[in-house]
Parts: sequence; C-alpha cells; structure tokens
Amino acid sequence: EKYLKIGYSMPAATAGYMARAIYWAKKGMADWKAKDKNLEFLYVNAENVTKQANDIEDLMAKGINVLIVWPYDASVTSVIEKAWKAGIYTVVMDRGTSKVCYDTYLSNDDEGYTREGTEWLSKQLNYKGNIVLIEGIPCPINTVRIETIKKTAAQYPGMKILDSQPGNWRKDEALKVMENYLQKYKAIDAVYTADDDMMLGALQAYKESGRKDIKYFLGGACDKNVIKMIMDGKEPLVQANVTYPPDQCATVVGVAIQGARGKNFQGFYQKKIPVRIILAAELVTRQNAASYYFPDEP
Amino acid sequence: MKTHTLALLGKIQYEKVAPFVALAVLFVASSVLSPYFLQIQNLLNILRQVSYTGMIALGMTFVIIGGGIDLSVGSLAAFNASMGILFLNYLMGPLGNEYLAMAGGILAALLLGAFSGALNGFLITKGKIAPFIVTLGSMAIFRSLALFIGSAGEIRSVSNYYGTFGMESILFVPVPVFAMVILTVLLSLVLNNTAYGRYLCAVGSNLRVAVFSAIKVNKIKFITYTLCGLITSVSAVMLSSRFNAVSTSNLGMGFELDAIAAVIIGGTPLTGGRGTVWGTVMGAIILGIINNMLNMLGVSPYLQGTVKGLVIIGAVYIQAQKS
Amino acid sequence: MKTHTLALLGKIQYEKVAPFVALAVLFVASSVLSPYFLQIQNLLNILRQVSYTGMIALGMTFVIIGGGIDLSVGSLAAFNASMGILFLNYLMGPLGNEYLAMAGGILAALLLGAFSGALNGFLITKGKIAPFIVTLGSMAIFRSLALFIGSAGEIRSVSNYYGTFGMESILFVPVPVFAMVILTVLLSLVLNNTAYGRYLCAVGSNLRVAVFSAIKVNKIKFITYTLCGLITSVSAVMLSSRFNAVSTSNLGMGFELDAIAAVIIGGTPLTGGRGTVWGTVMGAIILGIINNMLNMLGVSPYLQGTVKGLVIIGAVYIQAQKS
Amino acid sequence: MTDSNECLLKTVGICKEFSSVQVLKDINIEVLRGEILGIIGENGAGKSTLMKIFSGIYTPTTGEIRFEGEKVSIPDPLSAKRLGISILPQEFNLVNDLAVYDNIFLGSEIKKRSGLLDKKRMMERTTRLLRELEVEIKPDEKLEKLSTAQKQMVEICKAVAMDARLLIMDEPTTVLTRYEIDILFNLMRRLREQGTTIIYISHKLREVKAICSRVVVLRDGEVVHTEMTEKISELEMAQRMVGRELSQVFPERKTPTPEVIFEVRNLSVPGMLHDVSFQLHKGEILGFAGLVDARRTELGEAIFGVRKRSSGRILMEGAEIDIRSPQEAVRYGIDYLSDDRQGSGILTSFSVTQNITLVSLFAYCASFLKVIMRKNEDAASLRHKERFNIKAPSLNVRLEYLSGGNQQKVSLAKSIDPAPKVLIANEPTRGVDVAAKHEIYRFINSLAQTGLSCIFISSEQEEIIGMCHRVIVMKEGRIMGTVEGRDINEEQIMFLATGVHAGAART
Ligand SMILES: Nc1ncnc2c1ncn2[C@@H]1O[C@H](COP(=O)(O)OP(=O)(O)OP(=O)(O)O)[C@@H](O)[C@H]1O
Ligand SMILES: Nc1ncnc2c1ncn2[C@@H]1O[C@H](COP(=O)(O)OP(=O)(O)OP(=O)(O)O)[C@@H](O)[C@H]1O
Ligand SMILES: [Mg+2]
Ligand SMILES: [Mg+2]
Repeated sequence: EKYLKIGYSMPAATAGYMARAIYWAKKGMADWKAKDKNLEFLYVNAENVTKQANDIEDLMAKGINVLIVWPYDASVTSVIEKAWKAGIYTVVMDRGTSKVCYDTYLSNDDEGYTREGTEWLSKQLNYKGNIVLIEGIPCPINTVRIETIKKTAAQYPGMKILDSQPGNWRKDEALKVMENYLQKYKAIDAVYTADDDMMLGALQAYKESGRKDIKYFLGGACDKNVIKMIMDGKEPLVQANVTYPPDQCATVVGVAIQGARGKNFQGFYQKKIPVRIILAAELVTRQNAASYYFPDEP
Repeated sequence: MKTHTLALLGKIQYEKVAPFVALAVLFVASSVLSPYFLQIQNLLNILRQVSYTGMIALGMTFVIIGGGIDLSVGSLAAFNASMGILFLNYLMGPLGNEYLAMAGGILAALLLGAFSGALNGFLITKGKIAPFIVTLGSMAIFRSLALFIGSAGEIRSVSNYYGTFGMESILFVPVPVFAMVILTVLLSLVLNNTAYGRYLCAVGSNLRVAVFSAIKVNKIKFITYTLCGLITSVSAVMLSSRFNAVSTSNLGMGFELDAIAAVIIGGTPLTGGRGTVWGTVMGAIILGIINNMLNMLGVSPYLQGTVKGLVIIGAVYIQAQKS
Repeated sequence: MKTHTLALLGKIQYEKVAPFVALAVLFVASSVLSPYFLQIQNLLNILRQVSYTGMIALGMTFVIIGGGIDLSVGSLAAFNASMGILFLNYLMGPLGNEYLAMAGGILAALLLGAFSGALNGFLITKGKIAPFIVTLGSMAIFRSLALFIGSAGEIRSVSNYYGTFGMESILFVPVPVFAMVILTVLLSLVLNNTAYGRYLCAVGSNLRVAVFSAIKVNKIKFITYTLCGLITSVSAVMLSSRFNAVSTSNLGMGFELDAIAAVIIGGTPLTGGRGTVWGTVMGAIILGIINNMLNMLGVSPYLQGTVKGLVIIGAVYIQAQKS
Repeated sequence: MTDSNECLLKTVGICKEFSSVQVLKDINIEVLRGEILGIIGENGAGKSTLMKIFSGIYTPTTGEIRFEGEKVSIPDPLSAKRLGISILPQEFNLVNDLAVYDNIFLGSEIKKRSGLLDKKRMMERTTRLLRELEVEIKPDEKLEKLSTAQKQMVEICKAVAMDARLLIMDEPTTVLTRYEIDILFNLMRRLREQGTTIIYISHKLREVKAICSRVVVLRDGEVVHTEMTEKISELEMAQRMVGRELSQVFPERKTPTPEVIFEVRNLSVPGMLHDVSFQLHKGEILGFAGLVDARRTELGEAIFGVRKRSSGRILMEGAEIDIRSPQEAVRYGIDYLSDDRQGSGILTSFSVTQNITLVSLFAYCASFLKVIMRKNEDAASLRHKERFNIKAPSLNVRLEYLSGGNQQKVSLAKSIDPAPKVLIANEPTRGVDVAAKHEIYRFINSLAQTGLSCIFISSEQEEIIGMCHRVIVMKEGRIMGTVEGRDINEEQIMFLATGVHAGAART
C-alpha cells in the first residue's frame, strides 16, 4: 500500500457543531490508523482564514501528499489551489471553494438542510403560521441556509417569517434574541434556528417566559440531547430534526485514502472516485430518531 | 470659598453622574423608538441579560482602577464553571444529596475562580510581567483547558435543581440581577470606605508614590486579580446554572471586551487611579439596551455592528463633552 | 562616576535587546524540537506568515507609544481590502488594463485606510473620547460595513495578477516580508530621528508636559492613528492579494490582539512613552514561531492554547527578569 | 508710570477665577526691559497662576496683557513661545522617558537639512549649557536616572536653551544648594547683560534681594507693594507679604538626650553610597549638607528601604533591624519625606485628607475590614491644615488645585502623620513661604523636644545652620565629615562639601 502523509485542516471548535465535527474527524483518523500502518495524519485547527492559510503552508512544509481541508470559507481557495497544483491529492469538504482546485469534494447539502426543515415545519403548521428565525454568524453558509428558508417558505402564502436575527450559533445569544422576540411578538407559531444549540437556548427562553402560543421549535444537525428528546417524545415542542452529519469528517478520511490510492468504493464501476459527493439531509422524527443517536459525541 | 468648593465638587460630581446621563438619554430614545421597550418584562430581561457580564465588569473595574487589565475573564468563566459542574456531578454519587453536591460544585467553582485570579496576580506581581500579557496568556490557557476537559462540547450537570436556581426570582428580581446589585453595593463600599479601596486608587494613580507611602503594592494587586477571578466565577456559576451546562467552546467568548467596555463607558479611565462601581453598572446596562434595541428594531444583521458602534461612541461622547 | 553611567547605559541597552534574547531562546528550542523548523522554506513561511500582522503591529507600536490603542485594525483591514478589490474590479471595465486597475484598487485601499485611521484620530482628539471606546466602536462599524458590502461572503478580485504579486519574492524574500522590513527601517528612523518621533514619546509619556512644551498634541495623535490606518491597509492589500479575495466575515479577525501582543512582547509598555520598532518585529516573529511549532509538533488542537499561552508568558518573563 | 518702550510686558487689570473663586484680583504690573523682577508672596498668593497666564497655560478671566506696548493674547504655550516668553515652571516640566538633551530641546529641536534631528548638535549645545551650569550629567542620560537637583538643573537649561526675551523662573532654587545658586545667578546676570528680561519667583528673600532690581509683592491675589530692592529689607519683604509682624526665625534648640535611638553602620549602595555610618540621638535634629550629587537622597531612600543596600547594618534603639521595604521602615517608626514632591511625595489626584492619611491610614480604620472612619480622618487633616495653614478651598479638593507650597505642606503633614520616631526630611520646606517655614521649624523643633529624632536633609544652609544640633556633610556618596556646635557655619560646611575653602568655592 502507498504510504500516505495526510494533512487535515479544519476550522477551530467555536460552536457546538464544530466540536462534534472534530470528534468525528479524530475518530475517522483513529479508526483508519488502527487498520492501516501506512498512514500518517497531521491534524490542524484554525481560528480564522489567515491562520488556516498558514496551517496549510505548514502542512506542505512537512511534506504531506494528501490534504483534507474544510475551508473557513471560499476565500481560502487560492491557498488550497497552491497545494493542489503542487500535486498533493486534495479533498475539500463542506464549505466549497470558489473554483475547482480539488480531486474530490465532499459536503453536506446546505440547501437541502434548511429546505427539509422548512417543508416539515410548513406541513406541521399546515402551511399557515408565523415563524421567527435565529441566524448563525453572518457568513456564506448562514446566508445560503437563511435564503433557502425564505425561498421555501415563500411558496406558501400562509407562512409568515416575522423576523431573523443573529444568535451566532450560541445558546446564550439565541436565548437573548428569543427573550426579545417574545417581547416583540405576541403570537408566534414556530421557531426555526437550523442549529440545535441555538434551538435549545430559544426553547429555554420560551419556557421561562411561561407563554403557551408556540407549537414547534426546530433546530438542526442532530445534537445528541435533542435527538434524545425526540426519541423520548416527552417534549412536544421538539418533534423533528434534520441531519447535517458531522461524521462527514470521518467519512472524508476514507474518501481521501481511497482516492489517493486510486481506488473507488464498492459497487462503483468507475475507476476514479466521484469528484463531488453531496451527503443527503435527512429528516429525523420519532420513528427513526434512534438510528441518529450517538451518545459518545461531545 | 464655599462657592469654590461647591464648584469643584460639582466638577468632580459630573464625572460621576455622566454615565447616568448617557443612560437616561439612551433610555428615553429607546422608549420612543420601540413600543416594546418599556414593558416591565423587557426591562427585567435586559437587566438579566447584562447581569452576567455586569458582574464581571465589576471585578474588571477594580483591576482597571489598579492600573491593570484582565483579558482572561471569559475563558476563566468557562473553565471554572466546567470544573464546578464536573465536581458537582462527581459528588452526586458519594453524597447522594443533590443540594449538598450542588453546594460543593458551586464552592469548588468559586474557589477555583479565586485561585485562577490569584495565579494571574502572582505572575503579574512576582513575575513582573505586564498584566496584558499574563492575562492574554491565561485567556488562551483557561479556554484550552476547558475545551480539553469538555472536548469542546457541552458539560451538563446531572442535578436538575442546579439548572433552576439561577433562573428564579427574589421578589420579581431575577437571581443574577440580585447578585449583581448586592455585589455592586458591597464593592462600592469597599472601594470608597476601606483602606484597600484607597490603596487601590493610589496604586493605580501613581505606583511610585504608592511605594513611598509604604503601601504593599504587590499585595494590593494580588488581592485585586484574585477578587476579579472570584467575582467572574460567581457570574460563571449563574450563567452555567441558566443552562444547567457549560458550552466549553463559547461560554464567555468576548466577555473581556464587553466587560472592559462597560467599565470605560461607566466613566472609569483605562489609565486607572479612580473609577466608580455604579458607573460600571450603568455602562453594562447601556450595552444591554443597545443589544436589546437592535433586536427590537429588527436591524439587519449586517448593519447591527454599525449601529452598535455608533451608539457606543455616542454614549461616551455625551459624557466626554461637559466634563 | 564613569562606572555608574556605564552601568546605567548597560541597563538601558538590555531593555532593547531583551526581545532578541527571548527570540534566540525560542529559536534554538524550536530547531532542537522539530527537524522541519530549520528548513529555509519553513523559515520563509514563518516570516511571510508574521509579516501581515507584523506590519499592523508596527502601526500599533506608534499608537501605543503615543499612549493610545487601536482595536479596529482587524476590521479596518477587512473593510479597506474589500473596497480596494471592488474598486479594482470596477476599474477593469473602463480601464481594461489589468495593471492600471490593480494600481487603482491598491491606491484606493491605501487612501481609504489612511482615511479610516484619520476618522479614529478625529474622534479621539476632537471628540475627546477614549481611544479604547472609539476603536472598539469602529471595530464593530468597519466589520459590519464589510459584511454589508460583501453580504457576509467573500469578495474576489477579477484580476489574476492581483492574486500573485503578493506571493512573489524579491531575491528570495517574499514581497510582504520585504514590505515589513522596509516599513520597519522607515518607522524606526521616524521614531528615533524626527521631531514627530520625539513628540510622540512626549505625548505618551506625559501629556501635561507635552502641552506645556508647546507641542500640538492633537496633531501628533491624529497623525499617529492615520499612519496606523495606512500601514494596516498596506498589510490588508498584501493579505487580500495572498487570497486574491477578502472574506468579509472573517479576514482580520483577532488581528488587534496579535498586533498588541507583538508590540508588548517586543518590549513596548502598554502605558506608552517609549518603545522600539525592531522589538515589535521580534515580538511578531516570536508569535509566528510559536504557531508554527504548534503545527510542526502536532500539538492537540485543544491543548494548543495552553502551550501558546505558556510560551508567550515565558517569552516575556525572560525579558522581565534581568531588566 | 514708565513709558512703553522701556517696558517689555505690562498687565492691565488681570483677574483670574478658578471655578468662581478669585485667585488674581486686578493685577497691574510692569516688567521693564533687561531687569530682573522679583515676585514674592505667600503660598497661594497667585504667583504661579500669574506666570502661567504669561506663558499661555491659563487665560485670564478679564484684563489684558501688553507685550512691547501692543495688546497680545496668549491662548496657548505656543503663542507664548512665539513672543519669546520662556518659563521654568514650579513643578518639573520634563519627560522621564526621554534623554536629557531631548528634554532640553523638546518643542524646538535642531534639525538637519534633511529634516531629521541633528542629535550631534543638540548634544553639543546641551553639553555646553550643562558645563556653563557646572553640572556633570551626560546629555544622553535618560531623565528618570537623574536626581531632583539634577532635574532642576536640566529644567534651567531647557528654559535658557531657547534664548528668550522674557525668561520666567518660578522657584528654580528650591532644591539647589548655595553653590549651584551662585552659578545660576552668574548665568542670570550674563543673560541680563545680553538683554534678556527675567521674572524671578522665590521664597528665599535673601536671593531675591541679591539678584533682583525690583520686587513685586502679592498677597491673596493682589499687588500690595512694588519697590526697588535696595530700598527694602528682607524682613520688610516678609512682613509685606504676610501682612503682619514675623516672629524670630529659628526656635531655641534644646540639647538632645545622649541616648542613641538610631544608627547606620557601613551602609553601601553600589555606585551610589560608600560605607556611610552615623548615629542619631533621641530628640536630635541631624543635618545633612552637600552639593548636588551628594547622594543624600540616596541615603534617605536606602534607609527607608526603597533602594537595595549591598551592605551595612541599621540599628533602632540598639536592636539591629532589617528594612527591605518602606512598610517595614514605617513599622519600625521611620518615615521619609521625599524631595521629589510630585514624583514620589503626593498624589495630585487625591484630596488633601486622602494624601495626609495615606501612610497612616490603618490608624483611621475600624475592624479587621479596615473600614475608614471619615470623621477621625477629617479631624486629623483639619489639625494639619490649621497647624501649617494649608491654603485649600476644602479638605476634599484634589491636590492638583493647590499651590506648590501648599502641596509641600500636605506632603510634610503626610510624612509626620504616622508619628514616626525617626523622620527623614528631605528638603522639608521646599517652596514654602517664610511664615509657613517658621511654623514648620517651630513644629519640627517641638517634636524634637518630645523625642522625635530628625534626619534633616536640606539645601538651604540657613536652615541647616539654624535648626540642626549636628551637621554631616556628604560628597558623591561619602561622608566628608561632621560639624558640631560652634563649627556649624557656612565656611566649614562648604569646605567639607567641596574640599575647597569657601572663599574659593564662591565665584
Ligand atoms: N487649577 C486650579 N484650580 C483651582 N484653583 C487653583 C488652580 N490652580 C491654582 N489654584 C488656586 O490658586 C491659588 C494661587 O495658586 P498659585 O499656585 O498661583 O499660588 P503661588 O503663589 O504659586 O503659591 P506657591 O508659592 O505655593 O507656589 C491657590 O489658592 C490655589 O489653590
Ligand atoms: N553622574 C551621574 N549620572 C547619572 N545619575 C547621577 C549621577 N550622579 C548622581 N546621579 C543621580 O543623582 C542622585 C544622587 O544625587 P542627588 O543630587 O540626589 O544628591 P542629593 O544630595 O540627594 O541632592 P539633593 O541634595 O538635591 O537631594 C541619584 O539619583 C543618582 O542616580
Ligand atoms: Mg507657585
Ligand atoms: Mg536629592
């Protein structure tokens, strides 16, 4: 087997979701290392784009021949391109690059992620109701998600989006925003945050307020506590979730190794591994919740 | 002569009331701009929202009066609250009794807080290292320790009551607000009526004179950072109780800036030597109202920063002028 | 008498060389710890990596010597680079010529940078508002403006050459490193050999005396913040050229802390009055080596903060002692 | 009335109010070309305020200034500089972080054609100026390394460096010894020959009589008298400014007890003090005389625990004590009054009371919480205010609003408030007016009678000679000798301080 020196660059854990992503990244690396001696992993985290650019340079200095990179955002493209042009087998994941400078791209489906959610929510409210959104940190993925929510909801005249304010993917800030919404809007039917941390924060604000008007709280990305809630079904306000699987970070390790060794997955007739892999965003309800519950995640 | 004195006092006084003036202006503006602002519940919300950084800002006030700075408060909060909860969870087993375990956890968090602060103080006094550097370093250290023990995720407490006491109200006043008020009263007493308070100002306004005046400069500094660590932990405990958990990756993120901002908006100069505890509270509330209004007026997420920046500058401008 | 004065000189000198000593220690340690460290390419990488915040730190040095602080540098960089690229893209149409357009864009960014800095200076001098508050405010404002014009996304330049010039090397030295060195030489000349430099120290060391000595205090401060804004934009242009784009949501995040840290590690006291430009460069490089080593040694992400914090404190401790 | 062409500066009805209190009331004075005009008055009379108006630091509430016959307004220091008015302020006006020559040329640097600073020439000129004043300081020395006295000399150079038309000197000699003062006076005479006009403020009336051609007396912000100096005696000056008869200057000295309360043996500070030993008797006032760089300040600081001693033992009441910090010194009953008032003496941002009780604060605190009992505090500071007749609008006025002399009185009060057994008084009467001086002398003396022992460092020989039982003379960190009883006189002291016979030393 070809000896692979794999550099893995991710954004730092600044939100609950990223912590889980990192957990899976490490798990993926550990699992592969266990079954294959010809692998070496160099793993780095960045707090901002500049640091990430530095990280990638440092990895190249250490002579990697495979690069897995979860770009902070598309602005890191040109740095990734340098690695790719240098003949390093490059796998880009999640947030895309602004041009093709990779051998394989693996990602979650940001549009599907919030489309699924919005559709479900609309259906529950039988296409009529007032919803408030709590956004993440202003940045491209957040924009995509929010746009999609608005587009999808726009199909149904009855669905009104009252407001959309940033909670920066933080429980405490989402809680503040929700407290303020509750003062501002006397009738809310549902709260959609597309993130479980923020959803839990909002939910708590609602509970504290003692109001009874809201029917649904929808987060996203399957935080283990939320999935548990859904499984137990004791919390009528939280009945569904949408996957945004953080285990993509584990999957991507396999993709990179297979790809770098010129192999493909079982059942593919092609020699080469697919150039773009988009993971489905699945709706999680009480029926299927159990299969999305990972108690070991942070 | 009389008039003279009054005039001079007057001059000194304005400094003290300036933050209140700024707050008043903002308050009136807000109530005009948004019909929701004046709702009792909304005002209570604002108070509770600011109480957490508010408390920290109180500790920061002392640090800054003493001529120092503490950037580590945010991560210190995350780390100590995490440890507190871990200890609580651990105690649940042997002790069984939820309340005892809770008491233990909280006590641990507070002690550790004081200790962490003391560590800063030690490096600054004995190590002769600039406060900015020491606390910049410990900011990174505490955060990373928190991330490590919680692998960047959440640390939940197994006790349910822990998750409630921080949300309760004592005669309509939320507990953390209550805590902030009590702390404010205590600290302003300490600052204005004890030898320690007097020495703190002396140290901050002219270290050399303080030394020549036989003041134990290092001791004063040490106490101050310890105190700041302790108070920060009080806030951290309240905050973690709110969620019955600590998000190790982002609890306390950016608190240092909010706290320092509150202190300065409150009229305490970054150069130290003097300052007011009540002013700091006003500063914190000013910041709280700004955030509240951004939501109430539904300012576009992209432009919120602009508005916030302008209002902060404006609030201080009001004070800067007449004084 | 002779000895006496010699001794004094010796002491003064150490302050100046201390950062170099700290750097040397770190350098030796690193080369022992990692085989990759001493590779030319790696050393060049480190230099380029630090050059961006390094340049900003140079501007910050002046601000701090003058007794001020500038928290806005990071967002200022993002905002001005964005505007520069937008202008470049706009020019491509009418001008057609890529190089002219690029020149235009860069010029725009630099002018805007100076202007933004001047705005800070204006509010601080004429508005009599604390630098901390003014720049805290403008930090929020510039960032939000950047988010607004780029709707939180990235702003790419349509010129490819823009994306390369910042990556090229002049006799093996990367362009940004070159820029940093030139700036350092110039600025240390300005600081030590011009009246402005003297006045800057006077203003930072003792405002009253500066005023009594018929120094135009406000003018000096104003110039300084303008200069800092300008230099920050130089760095911003280089940085955006490295990416051939600007991440409006993220570019420049946390630069203010890195820059200030570099200044203080470099031996300039946060209280102002004196400082060294070269020291700041050393400070920046020290930070760069730390980050590089964390990667080279593959320290676990969660513990990187701890190591970083300890090394920073250690680096300054080395300096604090003998002096 | 003198006609304007021989009158350089003329004030017409100048008044100054600070937050509604009249500090200057209708001042009409004339400064004649090429004269040295003395301005005297009690602490708080308004001298410095008037000078600050001339130098553009304050603007008068009403009234106008005529310079060369023309009405001028001096809104800021720059315009004063443009008119050629240079001031040597009462409080140090120097930047600690800059070198000596930087300070001297601050605001009027010498530049090369390139626009860069011409350090070489600035240093040369500095060296020349310093040599003129016969002080040994390196021009590129950092200012913070200098002693009070040396700083004062630098301050003088700074004022002289820009050859001004009107040179204002606000109490330049408070920390200088007779020797340097003579040098300064020679310099002033030379300047006058070159046509510089000088305003000279001092509380040392002897000097005023010696150097000034005319003298203006201020009292409570009013001009009460103007006279040619030869027509007015020192005593008369004093009475004019105080407005009443003055008691005899120095009180009766009682001989101290033979009991040695405090002793220093072979104290050394590397590069500073060399093998200093002396004994202090109970109730004794032990004078320390010397020229600049005698390092008496160092000695004081070394005893007080702010300077590291390399060797030497200190004994208090026979028992050896190890003082490593001021706290310990104070605990052993030793207190220090600094000659660098604003540098290490008082906090200008603190109130009168807060300053006075700073060292002794615990004495005013209740319970282990150390709660300050305001009443006692105020009572104490009120006692001091009356004893030294500190002119302050109120006890909780910030010290920055007090006149220099009154700040000094506060500084003294601060140092004696803890009731020390041994007081190290460094320039205790620095910038204090005659009347108040007498009070201070009488007070220290009475304390001595009740057993206080005082190490009395002063640059005023009259003081030393009038007050002390014994006088130790130092030079460059060494004790040159001790004079007692009959021998306590200028000649002896100058001889020991300079190693030259007084007659020769004076030129
Ligand atoms: N900035 C100020 N604000 C208020 N009062 C002031 C201020 N400056 C001076 N004063 C008052 O003005 C009066 C005169 O002060 P000034 O310094 O002119 O006295 P002086 O004659 O110089 O006394 P000294 O001989 O002690 O220097 C004093 O009573 C002082 O309290
Ligand atoms: N040649 C020199 N270079 C630098 N500093 C000097 C030199 N000589 C003396 N000093 C400084 O002078 C001080 C000691 O001299 P100083 O003038 O204080 O003696 P003094 O007797 O205290 O003078 P005064 O009687 O005015 O207090 C010390 O602070 C020392 O640093
Ligand atoms: Mg005066
Ligand atoms: Mg002295």
